[in-house]
Amino acid sequence: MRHLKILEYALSSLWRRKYKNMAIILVYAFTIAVLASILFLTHALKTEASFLLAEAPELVVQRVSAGRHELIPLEYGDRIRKIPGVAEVHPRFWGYYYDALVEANYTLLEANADHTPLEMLDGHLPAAPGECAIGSGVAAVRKIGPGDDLILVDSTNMGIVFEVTGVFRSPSDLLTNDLVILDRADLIEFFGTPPDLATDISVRVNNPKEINTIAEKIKRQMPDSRPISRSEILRTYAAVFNWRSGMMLSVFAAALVAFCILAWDKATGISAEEKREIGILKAVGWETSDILELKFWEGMAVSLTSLLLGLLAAYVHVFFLGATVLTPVIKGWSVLFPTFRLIPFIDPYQILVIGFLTVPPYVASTVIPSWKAAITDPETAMRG
Amino acid sequence: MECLIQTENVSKTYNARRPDEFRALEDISLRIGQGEVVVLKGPSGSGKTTLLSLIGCMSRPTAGSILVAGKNVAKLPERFLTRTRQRTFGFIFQQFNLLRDITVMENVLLPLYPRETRIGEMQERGRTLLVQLGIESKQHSKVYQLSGGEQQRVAIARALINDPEIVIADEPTAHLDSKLSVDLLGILDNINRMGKTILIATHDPLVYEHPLITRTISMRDGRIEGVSTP
Amino acid sequence: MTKHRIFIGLILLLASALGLLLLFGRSSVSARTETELRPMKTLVGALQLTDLSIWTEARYTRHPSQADRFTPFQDFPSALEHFPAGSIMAPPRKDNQRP
Amino acid sequence: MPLRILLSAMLALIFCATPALAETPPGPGPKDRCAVCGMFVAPYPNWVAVIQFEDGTNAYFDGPKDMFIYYFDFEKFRPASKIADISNIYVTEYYTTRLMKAEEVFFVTGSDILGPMGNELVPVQGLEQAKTFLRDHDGKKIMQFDGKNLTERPADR
Amino acid sequence: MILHPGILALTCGTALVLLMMIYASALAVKIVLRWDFSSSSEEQLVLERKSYLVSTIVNYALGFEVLSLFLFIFTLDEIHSLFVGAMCATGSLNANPIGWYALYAKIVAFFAAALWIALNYLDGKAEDFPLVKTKFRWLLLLTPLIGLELYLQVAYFLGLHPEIITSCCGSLFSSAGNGIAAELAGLPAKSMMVAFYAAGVLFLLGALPCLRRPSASFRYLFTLLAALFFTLAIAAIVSFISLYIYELPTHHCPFDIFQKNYHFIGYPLYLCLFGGTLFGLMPGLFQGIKRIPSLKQEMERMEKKWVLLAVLLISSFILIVSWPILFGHFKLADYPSFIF
Repeated sequence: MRHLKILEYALSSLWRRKYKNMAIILVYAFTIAVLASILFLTHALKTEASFLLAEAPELVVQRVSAGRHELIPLEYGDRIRKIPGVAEVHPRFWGYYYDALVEANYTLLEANADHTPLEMLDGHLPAAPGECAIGSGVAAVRKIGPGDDLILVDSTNMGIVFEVTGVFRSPSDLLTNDLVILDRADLIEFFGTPPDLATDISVRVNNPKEINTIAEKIKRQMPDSRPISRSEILRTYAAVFNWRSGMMLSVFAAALVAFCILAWDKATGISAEEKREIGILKAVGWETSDILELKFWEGMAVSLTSLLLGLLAAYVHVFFLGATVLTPVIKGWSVLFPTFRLIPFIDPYQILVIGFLTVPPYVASTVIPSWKAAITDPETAMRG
Repeated sequence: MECLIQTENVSKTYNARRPDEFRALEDISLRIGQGEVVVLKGPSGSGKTTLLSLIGCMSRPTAGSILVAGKNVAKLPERFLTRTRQRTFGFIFQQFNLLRDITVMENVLLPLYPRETRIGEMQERGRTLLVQLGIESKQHSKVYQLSGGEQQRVAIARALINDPEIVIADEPTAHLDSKLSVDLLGILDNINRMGKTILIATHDPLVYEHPLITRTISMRDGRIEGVSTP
Repeated sequence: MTKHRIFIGLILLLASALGLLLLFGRSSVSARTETELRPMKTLVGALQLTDLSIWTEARYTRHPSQADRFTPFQDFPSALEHFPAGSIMAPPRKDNQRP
Repeated sequence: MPLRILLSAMLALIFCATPALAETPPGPGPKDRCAVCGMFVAPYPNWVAVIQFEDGTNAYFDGPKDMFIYYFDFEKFRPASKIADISNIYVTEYYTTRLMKAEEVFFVTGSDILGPMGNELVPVQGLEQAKTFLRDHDGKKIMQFDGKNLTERPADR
Repeated sequence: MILHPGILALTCGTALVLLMMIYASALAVKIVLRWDFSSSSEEQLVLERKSYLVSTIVNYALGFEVLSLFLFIFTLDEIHSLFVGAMCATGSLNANPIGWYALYAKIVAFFAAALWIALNYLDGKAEDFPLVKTKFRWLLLLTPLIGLELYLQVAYFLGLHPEIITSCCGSLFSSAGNGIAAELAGLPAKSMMVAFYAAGVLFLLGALPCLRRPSASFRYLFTLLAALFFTLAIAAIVSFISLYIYELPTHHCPFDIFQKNYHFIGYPLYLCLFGGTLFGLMPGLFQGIKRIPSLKQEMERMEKKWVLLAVLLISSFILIVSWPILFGHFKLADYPSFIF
């Protein structure tokens, strides 16, 4: 009962200075929205990555020569196939292509022979030499669609014409935006890859418990190889996105600090009017702890409202507006940058973290000022 | 007559042991019985307000003891001082000390916020008081919309809301013209009839010459100069 | 005497708006897992993809999980940090390096 | 020697291929619990063991270990049936993660590969692979099930 | 070092709390040195007012401690995927054993802050500030504890390297492992069960004389039993209770029970255990306060409440815990020797 009434008074006292308090709530909510957007964005990307890449090959075996990724002999694949527990071994062919015309980088990839029709592809994967399937980003910068020609310059500086037989649908941009899928023979010829060499080798393993043992055996048998397991891929992405959000949070924490200084300033710069008010309250029978509770409720009201508003704004910004404000920051120099159609993976943990990042600084910066206000001498009311 | 307030050699020194040391009260001993209407009179700076705030449990004396309803409050921690003040005293301040931006009703109910009274009961009590004081129609107005006399009545209602035994009024007529002052004295008379003890600090002759007063204490420079009973 | 009710109402309103958004999010997660993620997952399986196509400017940003430890250095011969993305993206982690 | 290994491997291949196609019992449903310890079986598909009865019912286990506990203490767990009512016993082979008949695999004990119930008898098909597994995973013994008893192959230490 | 938002939040939050606590301790030192209740000087008044600030800060710190305990565990759960072989929060802790100490420090800090607030509450009940010096001296111990917590936490997170191969709970909590956690897990379930229930019954029985008789020794005994029960209960959670909740004979993780899969049973479970232990500790620890005349009556009244609350919370804990053991599908079997 008592607490409710003090809350009531706190609200009425906030309302009396509504413009000032609304300004504070707005700034606070904005700061929270920025931090929450970063967290939501990276967490959604991280979760999506971990979900998608769960289908990645259990092991990718590269050859490393002089510290650099080199082409791997196909014969390695045969040796890997003999290790118990290995289900399938596929050499992979892929590489990068710089398109001077639009100054973008593409990733060129071979089409594996056996596959069912893909839902995410309009048209079909290249089935014959001279065909290609492209990501929607490539289609957009080159302004081409199914049936058009894609001309790329090969390793002998010859322009090669590929007919576009498929374009990936844009929901799959996160994976396919910069892809150009070619027939294997085309790709080998295009890059001039020597025979019996592949870019790397993917290995399928039946029992996940055995992956590390197989990786160790590969490393032992072929010391210049570098097996990358799926869990390592997943961990890389988890680490990348944690790093990214941590980094951006640290940068934007400056905004939070600025806000806390504002809050501190507002709370310490207690006006004569407020001082008189608290003096009256104490004179008519409010205890110091009641005033402290009053200040606690004021802080709660401000921070709770701002937190919720900030979270709502961040949610709308990230998941309905595609994080438009943040994308320029994370885009970097990429010419082909997917528009985010993020899937709202959020759990209470994210909200807890945002609360933890934003509320304690505010509370800490107002506790001493509100105590200062609370110890106002009741006698001041007598003296005027 | 039962003794309600008893002070024994009370002194109050501000800024002790500093160059700006100031002795506001020295060696005050007095007794006030239940149902009395006592006036403290004296020029400004004579220590009236300080004595009122000591008796009203707003601050602690530097020396001496103060018994309020048999309890020594001179050495109580602030928390218990406040509790005693909450239950025993109602204050009418010189400048009314109302909060300008909230309604009359909210102002009247201020002392009850930190107590365990239900909201309905609070409002009931507030309304009764406002009816008694004849400003019921203004209960939803903001304080700054009221005249001086109405503000004074709001302040009185606030002082009475916790049903105190003792009402303390500091220069209650300072901002009122003589007609309103007479009205106020009428109200105080009513309060006294309800059995409440009243303690008034004033230098307004209209007040200390009123028949209501049972005792007048004159003060000067922090000491009691004389006591007179009409 | 109703401000606390309004406030509690407002907070509940905001919280339930957020809750609804989260619920909506959860349902759209399950819907889009079926309509988008599942086909994308088959895509990953069919094309044996290992990385997301977000930053295409350099090898180590396009294929963070496949890049060797020297790629970042290779990709910026003179500048310490060549690509803006590099400032928010750590070079390939050591856990990608099997000893 | 290599010929014999090849032969046995081929033999094992044939053995595993035919029943796998013909009569492999259905995998455990989400509600199936281990008949010995009571935990759900479906979350651990790589360890499932099944005892198939003549009347078409199946008993599921979360690992070969629990399956053997059940089998060797059959009367306690299923007093209504007799050992003879069992038509087939399947375990999930380690390297292929497919169900195979318990008589056709070797069981390696004491390895560092832990099942949901901790230390397990890991079913591995083919003696050569079983020895590889023993070496790779610090196993202690290779055992064999002949339809009645679980015995150690002493020569393989 | 992993730059993870949760880690950032934990570190910054704890650092903030530590800063506030250091400020509070500075005030506390001043109060302890200058306190003179008989004086009517203004300095004494200022000190009294400062004690409000100190208790406000500790109140906030306790709130933070409670929430950060959860955040810590959730964060561990979040980052476990970064470590090879880690399957749950326990795996993250094992990635750098300092983490266990950080967790212990957090639990101790929680109890210490809660006890301090109880002390402060009692002090506020008397008109003569009988406990001021005591409570502010204890505060000086609370601050280093929070400092230690921050240090351990930072050391833990700094020492986390994603490539560390940790053992998952399966192998670490298996009887073959070493370390305290493994020893707990390796305790034979049957005898552990007996010990746990025996301690529970003893504790509940210990409450009876406390309610009837005023003797201090019963209260000391009660507190001792509470402490004993708490340690046994934690050991029991790791050793067998978790097994029944997960229905998995190898999963000894004490943190996964917070998850949705297990109907969030961990929240009421730990709430009852921690709350019950706290109230169980108080009668004995605060026994000395009864010697203060102005608090004697209040203490006797409060004490009954504490004992009752402790009994209530601990018995609900035992109920929650016994439910899956008595009515679950899961059976802990003894394994015949032929397998190993």
